Amino acid sequence: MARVLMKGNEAFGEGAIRAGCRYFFGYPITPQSELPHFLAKRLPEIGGVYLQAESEVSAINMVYGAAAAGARVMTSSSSPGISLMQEGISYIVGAQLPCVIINVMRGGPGLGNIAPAQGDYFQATKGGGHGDYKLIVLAPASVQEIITHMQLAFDLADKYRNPVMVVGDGILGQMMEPVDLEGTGGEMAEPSKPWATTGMRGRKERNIVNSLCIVPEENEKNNLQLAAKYGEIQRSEQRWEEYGLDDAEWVLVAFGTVARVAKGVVDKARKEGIAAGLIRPITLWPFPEKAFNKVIDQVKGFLTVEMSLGQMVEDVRLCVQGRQPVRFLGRPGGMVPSVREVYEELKKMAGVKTCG
Amino acid sequence: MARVLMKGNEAFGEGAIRAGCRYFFGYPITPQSELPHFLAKRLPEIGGVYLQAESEVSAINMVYGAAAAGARVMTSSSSPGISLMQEGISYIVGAQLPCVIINVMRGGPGLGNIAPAQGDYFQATKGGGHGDYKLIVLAPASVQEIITHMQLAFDLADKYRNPVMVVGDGILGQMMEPVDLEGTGGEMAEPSKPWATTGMRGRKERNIVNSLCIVPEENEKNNLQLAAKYGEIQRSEQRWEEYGLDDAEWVLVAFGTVARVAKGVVDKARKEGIAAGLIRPITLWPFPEKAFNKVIDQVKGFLTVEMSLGQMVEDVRLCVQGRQPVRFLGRPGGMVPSVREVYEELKKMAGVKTCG
Amino acid sequence: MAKIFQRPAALTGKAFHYCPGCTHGIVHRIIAQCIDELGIREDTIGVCPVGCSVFAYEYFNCDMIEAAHGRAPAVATGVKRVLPDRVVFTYQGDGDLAAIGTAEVVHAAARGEKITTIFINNAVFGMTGGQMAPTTLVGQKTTTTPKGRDRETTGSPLRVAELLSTVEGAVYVARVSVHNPASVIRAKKAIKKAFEVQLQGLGFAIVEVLSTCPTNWGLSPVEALEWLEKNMVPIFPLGEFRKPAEWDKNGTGEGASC
Amino acid sequence: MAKIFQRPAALTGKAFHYCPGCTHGIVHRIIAQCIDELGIREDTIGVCPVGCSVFAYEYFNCDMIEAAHGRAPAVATGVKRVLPDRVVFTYQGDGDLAAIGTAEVVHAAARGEKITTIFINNAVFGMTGGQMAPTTLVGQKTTTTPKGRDRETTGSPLRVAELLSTVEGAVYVARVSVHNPASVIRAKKAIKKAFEVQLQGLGFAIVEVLSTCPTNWGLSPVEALEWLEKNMVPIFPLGEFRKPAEWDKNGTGEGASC
Amino acid sequence: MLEEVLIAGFGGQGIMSTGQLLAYAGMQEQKHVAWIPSYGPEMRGGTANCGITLSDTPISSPLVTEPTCLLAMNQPSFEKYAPMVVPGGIIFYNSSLINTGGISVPYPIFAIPANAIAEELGNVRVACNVLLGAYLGYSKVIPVDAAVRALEKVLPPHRHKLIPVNQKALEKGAALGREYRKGGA
Amino acid sequence: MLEEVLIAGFGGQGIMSTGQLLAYAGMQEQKHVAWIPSYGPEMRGGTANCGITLSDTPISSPLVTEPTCLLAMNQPSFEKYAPMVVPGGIIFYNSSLINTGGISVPYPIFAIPANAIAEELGNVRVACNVLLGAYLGYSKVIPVDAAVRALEKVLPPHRHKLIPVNQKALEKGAALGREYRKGGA
Amino acid sequence: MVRIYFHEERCKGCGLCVKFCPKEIIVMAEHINAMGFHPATVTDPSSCKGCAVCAWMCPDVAIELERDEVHG
Amino acid sequence: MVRIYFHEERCKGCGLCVKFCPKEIIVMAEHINAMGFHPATVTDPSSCKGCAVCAWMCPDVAIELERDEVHG
Ligand SMILES: Cc1ncc(C[n+]2csc(CCOP(=O)(O)OP(=O)(O)O)c2C)c(N)n1
Ligand SMILES: Cc1ncc(C[n+]2csc(CCOP(=O)(O)OP(=O)(O)O)c2C)c(N)n1
Ligand code: SF4
Ligand code: SF4
Ligand code: SF4
Ligand code: SF4
Ligand code: SF4
Ligand code: SF4
Ligand SMILES: [Mg+2]
Ligand SMILES: [Mg+2]
Repeated sequence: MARVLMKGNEAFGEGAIRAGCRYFFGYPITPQSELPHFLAKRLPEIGGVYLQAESEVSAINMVYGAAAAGARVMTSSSSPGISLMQEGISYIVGAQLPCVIINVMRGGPGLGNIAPAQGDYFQATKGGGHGDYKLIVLAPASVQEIITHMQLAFDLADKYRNPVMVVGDGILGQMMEPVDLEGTGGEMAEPSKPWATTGMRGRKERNIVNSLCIVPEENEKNNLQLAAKYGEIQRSEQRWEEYGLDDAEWVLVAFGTVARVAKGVVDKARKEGIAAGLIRPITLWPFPEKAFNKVIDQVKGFLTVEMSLGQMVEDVRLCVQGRQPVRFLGRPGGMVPSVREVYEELKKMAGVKTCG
Repeated sequence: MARVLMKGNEAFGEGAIRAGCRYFFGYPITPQSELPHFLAKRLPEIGGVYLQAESEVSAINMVYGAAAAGARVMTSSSSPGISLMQEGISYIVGAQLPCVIINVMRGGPGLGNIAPAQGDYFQATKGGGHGDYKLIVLAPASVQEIITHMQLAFDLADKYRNPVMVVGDGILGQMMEPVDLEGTGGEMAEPSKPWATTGMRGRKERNIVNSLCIVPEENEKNNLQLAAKYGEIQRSEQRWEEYGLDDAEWVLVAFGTVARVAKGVVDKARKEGIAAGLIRPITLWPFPEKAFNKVIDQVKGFLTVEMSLGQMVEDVRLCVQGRQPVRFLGRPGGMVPSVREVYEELKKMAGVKTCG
Repeated sequence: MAKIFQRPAALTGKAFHYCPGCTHGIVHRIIAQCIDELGIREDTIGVCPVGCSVFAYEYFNCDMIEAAHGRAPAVATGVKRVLPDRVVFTYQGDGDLAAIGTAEVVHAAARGEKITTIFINNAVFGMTGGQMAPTTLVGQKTTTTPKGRDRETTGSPLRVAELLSTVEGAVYVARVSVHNPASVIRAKKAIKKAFEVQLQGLGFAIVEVLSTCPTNWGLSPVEALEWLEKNMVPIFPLGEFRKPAEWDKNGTGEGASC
Repeated sequence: MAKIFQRPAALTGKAFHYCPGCTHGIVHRIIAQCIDELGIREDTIGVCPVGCSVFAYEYFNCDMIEAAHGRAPAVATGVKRVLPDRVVFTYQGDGDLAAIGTAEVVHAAARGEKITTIFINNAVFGMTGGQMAPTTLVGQKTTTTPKGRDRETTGSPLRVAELLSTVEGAVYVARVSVHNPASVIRAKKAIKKAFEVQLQGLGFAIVEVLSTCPTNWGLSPVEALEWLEKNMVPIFPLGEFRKPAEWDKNGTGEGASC
Repeated sequence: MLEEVLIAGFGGQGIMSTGQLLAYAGMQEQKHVAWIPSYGPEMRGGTANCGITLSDTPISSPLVTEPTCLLAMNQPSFEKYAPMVVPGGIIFYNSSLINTGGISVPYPIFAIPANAIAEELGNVRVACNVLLGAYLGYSKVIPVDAAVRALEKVLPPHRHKLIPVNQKALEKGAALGREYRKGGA
Repeated sequence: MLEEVLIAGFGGQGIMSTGQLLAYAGMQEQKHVAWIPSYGPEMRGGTANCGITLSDTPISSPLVTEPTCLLAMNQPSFEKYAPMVVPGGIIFYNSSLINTGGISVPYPIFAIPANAIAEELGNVRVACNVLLGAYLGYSKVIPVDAAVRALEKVLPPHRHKLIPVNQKALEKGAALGREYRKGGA
Repeated sequence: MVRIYFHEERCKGCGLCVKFCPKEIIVMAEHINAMGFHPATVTDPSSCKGCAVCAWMCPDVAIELERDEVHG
Repeated sequence: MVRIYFHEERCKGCGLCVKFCPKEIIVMAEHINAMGFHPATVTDPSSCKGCAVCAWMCPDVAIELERDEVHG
């Protein structure tokens, strides 16, 4: 077992390379800079291309071009940069191109700061760009998981011809943890892409990559085709982790870094006699409603914890549909909820008196 | 009563001028072009400034500057252009500047088409940019209402120091209807803006317009201040129209152009003995949950109709919280639901057999 | 029977949707002629803009990509980096390239991206209804400069060929016109060179083509050509602004008069 | 007691956060000196970039606005159009102005926007950890060009002063340096002229300042000045590239040697 | 009363302004009115059409999806939209350019040589107003006079010299419409 | 076992790499480990600190909010972080630069003249490793040897010539740590 | 001998060919085509010298030209 | 007489003043300031000719100069 200590940001790069990605287009931004630094060094060594674009707007459109040409391609940024990519993302969805986009989220709104945050949940899951579309959104919670998620991200992107966003935060990006690289990489053969615009070279039909659809009836058809794809993804691709859920009465819901804090809370609560559990959404979209349906009758309530003013909690409410109480605890603007404060909130919810 | 026939797009401009707006920065895009054409002619005549930016990214940042300088200022675009503004919008929110943004929505995703659509509901109401923020979102449904909403938009923007988005669609923008301009304009005195960066000129303290807040604790404070403001807006500014709601058993929910179709459906249903009614959200954010709470026990179900794959319906579900069935009918990609098809869906929901 | 003039193979059979007399059509055709002559149709990937030529993918008989407004050079960069042995060109209007896409074209040039850009300067936003473009002439009336473009408040026309000539990676920069048969032939020569630059792997190549928009200029097609010659050519001088240094050595460039 | 040299009133008392020897500090001070000398502090509104100078609003003792990365010229435009009788300046780095903000500065110039731009070219993205900038020299090592910038794949340095000199609305364009006392004094003169252009309502004015980033260059502050002189000045020649035509007539420009 | 009128033809045939004329006149006559253009690609040329709703009660949907009247100015428009007209509806078509090919529809359909009449009047661009005149003469949904009075409002000042020829077009059309009315009555 | 170590000082004092050394050594010793830097403004310089968690069980939160050990390299860090150390925790501080001002805390706090020792060793940049050595010598959370062995992994190849001086720093520190241990025992 | 073909269905009647034909033998036809335009046509095909100027200027690629080859 | 003030708490020890002082009278002090830098200082204030070159080059505005005025 060869374990190495690796930064989360580097793991995004290492995982991408192991998943067969050879093209990166991006524009630097904190707190994900180690990722471009890593790829700027590594990609040329293995015959790939690292290209620094003049902006995020340009970067996402380079991704569009490379994806159209049939490549496994990715970009990476942090909140303000991802906002600038919204038009391009909508185009990539509209043209049904696969690619991977990483958002190492930071505190907002505006310039905000570079501290860890989850305030871009809505943007990622509901669609920050225009039109009806969805991204598949993955939320790893450890450096090891970043590696496996990158493979998953490229595979899902190719399978559904849809961009996949992988979200982290400053903590996940900057922290180092041991990772085991054995058995990662290259498992699924990259699918052939007969639709790619690679030059005809003997092909009979021209390939066209396009999201223009001037006739409403036809554009509606396109949209319904997207909707069918999204329905299929919702049925097949919900992913989540359960922690102490089997006999849980009080369920924490948290993703990414915060889910690690929540695990600490579950441990603490269990020690002190509260039957707590955790649902950690791994796919933020499709949101794992199956996990909620499973436990809805057994539990007494949900406590959603986020590094935001409350975004995922809406999806929790949409799953729960009033059948159980749903509470929210959030720290916006770059603050991280502590085990202690979440535990206090849980106790309140569970009706346990705080001593002292 | 001096009524004039006016295009919706021109009404956005006329209403803005009557509300005291003298600065427009924008980049042309269909189907809102008549608005810049109108203002390019009118604003210079009254000492205002129409400036065509080199892009939507630039336009929204010009708006940021003009708002910082204390002006009533607006921009306008359509879906792809609004996507490009997401970073800038997040900055304007972060710096707590007032301005008005118009989105005459078109079919997406990507380049899509220029037909009417409502697929940017999520982007407008949940925050397409990064970080935790909200826009006040108004949805007029007639040319006359556009005029009054423009006044309201500027007043709310100044009152809360937050951008207000006014959403329409290609139909509303392109259609002509009679409007009565009497009594519109200039009712609320423009508030003084002691925070504006106008040059010190004797002022003791420098003014600084900024969204950077590098210390997480302080950025959290800012975010909580925004949250408090948003809470206040949610309490005070919910607006909606009721149509046949008093004794309604089946409630349609629709905004903008679609709400007009829905009114036709209510009329038709009433004629045929179905007790239908309509909630037309006027503020998409804050979403008028008060309207739903009012009727929740009296009605048998809600039918949300949108020109999208289903976005506002999530807010309806969040209001209803499983207490009544919520159905959805949508036409994405630039198609407009017809009275007939909505009525058929309503009948199905109400359990009325379709004859023939 | 020998063909004197025939529809190039690099055009599909589809009829152009352009307004009568719009010179977009002429430029499409001469690009297609160049592709035919160079025998590169099956190696070529074109990138269309958003503008009146948004449907160009229906006309060029090769693989095509529709880019977002202004971003064709970035899209082309993505393609070319993945497929360095293919030929990639962009076709862009003056709204697309000289307004919203300014950064993209400047930096494709600065990187010396090995792509070919055909830039249609018709001094107006055609597609969206005749608004001012960065290339609109001072005094020219458009739907957003109803009294004519005013230098004091909106500046003066951006000269893209001159701008990009200061960028080292832009190894071929020319401005041509299509207002009469001789200028059309020169335009075709320049476009062919711009493809040859790419085939030789020398760097970024751009040809700015002065073009008409009879509809938004409010002129007949013939008047529009005359207006172009009389008003645009003096402001946008024609010529080759940059040629590859290599060509001066081995004489591939066929003289500066284009 | 006569002051020979004192802290300008247009600076607040706040200590700069810049790294030791970073010449951002010198440029801040000379801008403040110019503002003092022109007596415009209470009329001035400054716009900061995102870059190492993101906190400039804490240092300039006047109204200040923090813009999004690259958008300072657009923000300044918004301010100036609302307050045409105020003085508006932007302060921007080479990532901010020459990468992400390319379109904004080109078009502020093209419009002849009556603002003053101070452009800090330190050949690197300082704030984010030393990545390649569009102005990075060929061969220069950065965190994203670990083997040195490669002309073949990433092009060569963008020369902003030369680029903007082709734009009619950019009436004052100069490039200066701060690598020794004489150059600092010339830099200050140029900056003062760039403000005078605005005060005279002539158009857009920009001063590109070659500046050091000892931290990311991996050099001591003194070595950094030497590196600048030896490596940057030859690639980015100093001088006044454009001066207002009016000045040639009435002699306001104090000679071309800056 | 609820009239949904669809006017369709080539770009450049004056479709949009004829529609606006009808809407304006309707408004002057205290009707609720709405005018809405159709959507084509963003560029110029091609087909043009617009819908006008005239009603005694507030107008819910301004879209004309089930027209009660079609004014068809060219062949493709006729072919595309004639089948959409509701039972009980009516069609006026520009017989100078349209060949109905012996179409049989369950409602009145009237040939108006609009181009020919307009050319006679010396300005082919008023052809569409001939059709409008015919419709108003026939149906009396609003008086032809109202449309004539609205000309001043709808035409931009620099086109006011064209009021007389437009007025004549409306009136010539109306006369024909009245004829048909009588014939049909 | 759960150790949360906070290392804090000026940028340039080698804080980050000392932290990584500890994490790497912990990993080699089969501990669960996490290393995390603190956040400052995007620019260079200023303060630097990082947190290292070492545990026998999977680590939930990698954030070090309640440190069990503080290695303080300069005055401001000492003042800021000393009060955060949990009861039962421990502090080693760089007494070459820090004046504790007679602070009284309810847990062991040990002065290590780290700069002085490092300067003696001929390289002031290894001062932080002196502190780390002291901590390991004292606490035995992992063997000092493990840290020495990890040097090869953590230092980039072109710095491998500095392994000996770093090793000496760790060992000198460890010796002091063991002294304190004895003294305290 | 030169043969000139006007693809009438593609012609938009712009008149550019008319304007530049050195022999001045192109005119607009009386009838209109399916798009509603008067298409261009040649009055006297035998005067056509096959210079293709018309084809070079046609924005709609509506004109093609051939020449009879002399074999032997 | 020239008086030169070093605002020691602002000095980052960058050495630019040292490098450019024509009289070579500026050195870095032994002690460190609150920011951890060895601040610049003048060895022989009386040799200072008040040229202000040091102040012009100081990136941190840490140096100010005055001259005694001769009234009379
Ligand atoms: C992001 C975005 N902004 C604006 C538009 C609207 N738009 C479409 S084409 C165009 C300009 C077209 O002008 P030009 O590029 O000069 O091409 P032309 O039509 O003149 O050939 C604009 C502004 C858009 N589609 N997308
Ligand atoms: C939209 C966006 N993209 C990227 C960043 C990250 N970022 C901050 S500063 C900067 C570049 C700074 O370089 P430069 O402008 O040269 O200034 P310097 O630090 O060198 O003075 C970048 C890329 C950001 N804040 N926002
Ligand atoms: S609008 Fe202008 S550019 Fe567009 S097709 Fe018509 S003539 Fe050509
Ligand atoms: S990183 Fe470079 S540019 Fe930024 S403050 Fe430090 S030396 Fe100056
Ligand atoms: S080929 Fe020449 S001569 Fe013949 S019709 Fe064309 S332009 Fe006239
Ligand atoms: S140039 Fe072409 S389109 Fe124009 S009239 Fe002649 S044949 Fe017709
Ligand atoms: S003023 Fe001149 S002489 Fe005096 S210390 Fe400064 S540089 Fe040296
Ligand atoms: S130049 Fe200024 S900061 Fe640098 S050493 Fe001298 S006094 Fe200190
Ligand atoms: Mg154009
Ligand atoms: Mg820089």
